[in-house]
Amino acid sequence: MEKLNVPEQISNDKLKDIYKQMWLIRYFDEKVDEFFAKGMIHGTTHLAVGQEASAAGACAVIEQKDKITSTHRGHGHCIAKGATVDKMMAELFGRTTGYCKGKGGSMHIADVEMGNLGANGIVAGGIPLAVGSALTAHMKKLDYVTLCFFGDGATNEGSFHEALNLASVWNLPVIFICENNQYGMSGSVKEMVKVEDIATRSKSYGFPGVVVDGNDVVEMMNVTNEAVERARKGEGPTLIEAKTYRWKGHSKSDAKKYRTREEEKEWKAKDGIKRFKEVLLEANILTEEQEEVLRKEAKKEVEDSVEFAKNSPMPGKEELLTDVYA
Amino acid sequence: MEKLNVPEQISNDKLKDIYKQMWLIRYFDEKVDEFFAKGMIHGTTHLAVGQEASAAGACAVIEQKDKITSTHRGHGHCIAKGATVDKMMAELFGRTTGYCKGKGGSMHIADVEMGNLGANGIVAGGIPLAVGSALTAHMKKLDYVTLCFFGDGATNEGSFHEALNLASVWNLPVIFICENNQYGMSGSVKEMVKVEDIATRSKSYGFPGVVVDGNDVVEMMNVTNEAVERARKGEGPTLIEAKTYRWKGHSKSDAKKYRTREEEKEWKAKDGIKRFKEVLLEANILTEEQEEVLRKEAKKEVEDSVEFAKNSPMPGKEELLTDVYA
Amino acid sequence: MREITYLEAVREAMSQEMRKNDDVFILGEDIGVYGGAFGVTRGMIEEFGPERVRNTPISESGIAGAAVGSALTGMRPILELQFSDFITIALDQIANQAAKVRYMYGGKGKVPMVLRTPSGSGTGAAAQHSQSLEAWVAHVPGLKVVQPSTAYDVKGLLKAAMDDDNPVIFYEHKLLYKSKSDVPEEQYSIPLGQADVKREGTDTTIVATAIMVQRALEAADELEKEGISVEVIDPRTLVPLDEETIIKSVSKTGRLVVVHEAVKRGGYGGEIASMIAESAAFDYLDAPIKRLGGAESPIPYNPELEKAHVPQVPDIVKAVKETLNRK
Amino acid sequence: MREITYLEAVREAMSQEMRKNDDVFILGEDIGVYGGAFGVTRGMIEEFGPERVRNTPISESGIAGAAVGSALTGMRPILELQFSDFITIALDQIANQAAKVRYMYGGKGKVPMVLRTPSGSGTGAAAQHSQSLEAWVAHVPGLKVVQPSTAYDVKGLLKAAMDDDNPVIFYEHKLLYKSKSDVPEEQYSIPLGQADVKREGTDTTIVATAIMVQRALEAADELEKEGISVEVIDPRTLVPLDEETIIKSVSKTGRLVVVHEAVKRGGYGGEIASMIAESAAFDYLDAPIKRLGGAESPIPYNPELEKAHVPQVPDIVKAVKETLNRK
Ligand SMILES: Cc1ncc(C[n+]2csc(CCOP(=O)(O)OP(=O)(O)O)c2C)c(N)n1
Ligand SMILES: Cc1ncc(C[n+]2csc(CCOP(=O)(O)OP(=O)(O)O)c2C)c(N)n1
Ligand SMILES: [Mg+2]
Ligand SMILES: [Mg+2]
Repeated sequence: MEKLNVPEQISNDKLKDIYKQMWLIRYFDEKVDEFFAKGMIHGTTHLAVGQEASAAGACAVIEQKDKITSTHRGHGHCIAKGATVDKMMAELFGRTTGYCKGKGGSMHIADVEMGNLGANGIVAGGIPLAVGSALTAHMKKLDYVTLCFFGDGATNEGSFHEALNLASVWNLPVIFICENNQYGMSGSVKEMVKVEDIATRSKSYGFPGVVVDGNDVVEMMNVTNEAVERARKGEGPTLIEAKTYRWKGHSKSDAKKYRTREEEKEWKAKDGIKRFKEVLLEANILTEEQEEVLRKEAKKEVEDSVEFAKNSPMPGKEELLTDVYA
Repeated sequence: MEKLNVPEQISNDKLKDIYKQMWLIRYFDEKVDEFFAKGMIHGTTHLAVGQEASAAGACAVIEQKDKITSTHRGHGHCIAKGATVDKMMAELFGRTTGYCKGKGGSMHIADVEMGNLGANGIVAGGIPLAVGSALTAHMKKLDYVTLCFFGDGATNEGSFHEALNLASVWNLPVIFICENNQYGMSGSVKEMVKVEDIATRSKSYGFPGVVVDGNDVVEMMNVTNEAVERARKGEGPTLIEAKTYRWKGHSKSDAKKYRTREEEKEWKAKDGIKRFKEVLLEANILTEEQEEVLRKEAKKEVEDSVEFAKNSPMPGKEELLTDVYA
Repeated sequence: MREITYLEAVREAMSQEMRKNDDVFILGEDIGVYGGAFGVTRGMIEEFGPERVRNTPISESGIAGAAVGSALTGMRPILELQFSDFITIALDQIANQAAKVRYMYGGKGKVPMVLRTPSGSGTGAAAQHSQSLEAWVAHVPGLKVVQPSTAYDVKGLLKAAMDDDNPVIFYEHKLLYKSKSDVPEEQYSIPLGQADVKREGTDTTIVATAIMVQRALEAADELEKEGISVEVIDPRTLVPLDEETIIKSVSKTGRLVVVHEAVKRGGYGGEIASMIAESAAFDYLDAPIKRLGGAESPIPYNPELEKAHVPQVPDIVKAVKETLNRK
Repeated sequence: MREITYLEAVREAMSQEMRKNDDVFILGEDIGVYGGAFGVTRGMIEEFGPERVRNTPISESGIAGAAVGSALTGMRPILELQFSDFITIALDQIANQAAKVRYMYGGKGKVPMVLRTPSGSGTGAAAQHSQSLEAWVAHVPGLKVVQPSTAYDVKGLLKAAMDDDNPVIFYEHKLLYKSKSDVPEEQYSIPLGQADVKREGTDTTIVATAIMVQRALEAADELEKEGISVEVIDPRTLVPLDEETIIKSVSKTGRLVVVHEAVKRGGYGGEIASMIAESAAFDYLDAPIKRLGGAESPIPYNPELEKAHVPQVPDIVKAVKETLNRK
């Protein structure tokens, strides 16, 4: 067994957990995809299939006390921050056992106590929230960092700009992670942003911007870890741009006319899970048999979550008017 | 008589006009200051005393067909774009002969027909409007450019970011002119922006950013002219940062606790009018006598504008409900 | 006459106008090959090209401002705001710029633009994608506000909105996109400020907007079976509001139920109800006015709760009966 | 008892709380040595330092979001929004995040924050700096909305707002900043949702908010000379609204005039008037309800026009007389 070039706190066991987690994310979102297609879940959904590495890699290097803010495409971040798929699936099924008692749905899964400050239906809406969370850490002298996830499209929102400037001006412990999956809903990043790398945008605020292969979970860990260390040392924010790709359509129904099937194929070849598996096998951290076990465990967790969700109760009508005010 | 190093379309006569215009701006705003202090004008006001060079220099190189958008600190831009001080003063006095019939006041002076798309009470509010104006030029293939003025503080608004990105993505003929007078209302640019030059922010959008001495009207002309030429050639936007200083307080009552009297003195020594006068005298474009004549003419125009305003009628009550809809 | 959907009517109204008038163009997020989040602009970029069907970055404030600025300088933009909830981001440009520019400039300058946006719940999109916020813009002088309820109305009202020289906020209801009605092929205009009596009746007046018009009509059908005759009025435009038609109806029936999907508290139903309480119709009122609207909570995800948030046919039936003191 | 100004009362309420509770801090534009656009925070940065009196860049959306995020993670921020008109920029964070987070998360998480902001016209600051937009936020479930009219009320209501675990939008009226009343030195709390009968009377009820409370009281004085007895109710909080007190009063007087500075159309007066038209008080109404509000235009700069935009004492006097069928 070799030691990979990963942050030192990441043990080989942890690497296996991460590997399994990536499958958990994939299986979860594939299952969700299936249910939406069948009309078994209502509303809308945004799947992170193909983007597992950035969520898993980034969250691998933070601790429970640390916080994240997420997006409409948030199931992966959620799982990576330690959510149980049971409560997630139950939420999608609109059940009382869901993370939000069935009131939030896919775009609003949160677990404030566990440091997941929530997905967000508003593109870029979570970025200022992350700054607020980091401000709390700063003011209360709490030693936590906040990872703030958002997409390439979100970086064209004014909130992105204002929030990054605030974080810079106040030198806050927040790490901005742009998952550049090449598209907004349909708008290609090449058309919507006229600079090669979104990471460049950190230059407007005087803090570092780093580009990373978002499908390389090991690189994700290293780059995020460095940013987290900077933040913990009081050296302020970092903008990380993780280049990746979403395999599925933007949401439920998407003919994907805005991109080619060839492009999709090229990116699928860069599958972060497959690559991580090869790395782990190569380094003798994982055997083929163990790999299969992990994958099956992940699959089973998702299957179980469906049972859990289906067997959970629907909220009663009285729930309509509760939880509005504290 | 020498030819100064200015854009070729700028004749020596034009230089004299510009010089006089700078005095017109200064005298106008000093007069306004006096009236506000005396309570003769109501509302609020923001004076550009000390910042004459950036408005006069930038507008010197554009034509009547070209457009500008301005800010709460907009009297200078207005005059530079060819407004008559009569109608401006009348507006401040709330008279029907004012640019807005007395309905807009200091923060909303506009002359759409003459290409002044208006001051704006919302910080950064005019920036997206300028992009819209440039979009019209682009779509209708009209050969005009739009100069968009705003302050250093405005560059921390989301609208700034969104608008600059749009202009870049659509490659529009718009020139963004940030008059960095070192402060928002009280927030020092050093505290509110953690980069040396605001011009750097153009890098987020992939178009040029240029720093210029905003108290040097000749440099202002040259830099703006270059940007205008680029825009006319279809080469897209430029961000110009004009470093300058406002001599007066932010608005009516301002103890200026956020800055030192020494700093003020240093900046006053860089007075753009005085420097331009020296350049013109040195180059024999102007004699001391001519200089005095121009200055007196400017002063008289302002005095006359007061008479004009005072002798103009107040709007009748019926005006309350007109001009709401077209 | 030919039947088409509400969605097709929106698209047709825009396309016909764009064929005639080069100044009209659309801008918005994903309106190009994607065809917009709800498919309204599908096929339009193929006909009109990317200059006139202008796909934008995700920058609601920027694109709203670009629309205002282009309108002020001679274009006639149609801004598609992907969900009406996002007006929260564009609102400065709409309420502080578009609505006020003309007045602030003393009548010089105008802003002929249409902001089209889908609103309403019922799709399971939860709290940030399901609101009905028309009361906000109806409170802002300088804006006009339209809320069509049928395919026929949507085409004629959109034509009028595009012809108008003022900023018009044009609400499309997501659940109505697939609804059909007879729609003339040629262009026609329904004046802004003209309510439509969707059903005549004598016992109680219902003023309903957007999808509530359909529910009110269903309720009226049910009530008819019990011998209750309901008049259903669709204001179609909130600003200007056709007060006369509503006053006339209430003066006749002596009873009023106002129903909208927006949250009841602070909703535009309050405006309509008070307008009546202040008007000559007051003297004809035989029962307290009833307002129905969305519940006092954000819109929940769970489908049953989501339905419970918003007035449904039985709620309307019940309210009408209450005005008649019947159970 | 000691008299202080409304402005001083705001400052004192914040300072006293900040001395006790380290989680409370203020953020906003120019609230540091400048003391805020209206001088409310003057002297506070000297006492509490720049960490807790946190001067921000001009980024309304960002600072609103930072407030929400810090509230969600354990702080109790007070956000000073320099003019209430700028809520147009911060509104997504307020209406789509702060108001909804708790509900969307199924009751897990809370957002204890106060957004303080000056509103109203009368200072000549024109269309973009003079609005009264409280109806917008009052329409959003999850927010509470406060509009104090006296120095005494402002101190007690701000204490309650700071103690509340929910986002509270707290409107201060610019023209009231200098108004004085007796204010206890110690902290006290006025519960949100409790109207105050500012004057008792028997002939007509006036419900007035913010500066209109003063005008209503002046109108009542005048009317008294003519033998007309007016009851003046100040709801103090729009959300929650103390319906009971208003219903009781109208049931007694049989007449209602609602007056606010916000534009009449779509204003919160519609909510109050319709609440009465729907309530048990309807049966006691002897005259149509009257609403007074701002005119149907942006707010003009010219001082005379600016005054004409907003209800003045004579308008209130006239409206009361009309409810009594007197001239
Ligand atoms: C303010 C806002 N504008 C638009 C939308 C609609 N929308 C949802 S996701 C999305 C694309 C976001 O792109 P990106 O930030 O790159 O994230 P991705 O979906 O690629 O993960 C859009 C336009 C929204 N939810 N919020
Ligand atoms: C959106 C918005 N926020 C705040 C204000 C209040 N305000 C008016 S001017 C100003 C300072 C603007 O600074 P800057 O952009 O540098 O322009 P300057 O006044 O220095 O010319 C502020 C905060 C406003 N008018 N609009
Ligand atoms: Mg993306
Ligand atoms: Mg400045």
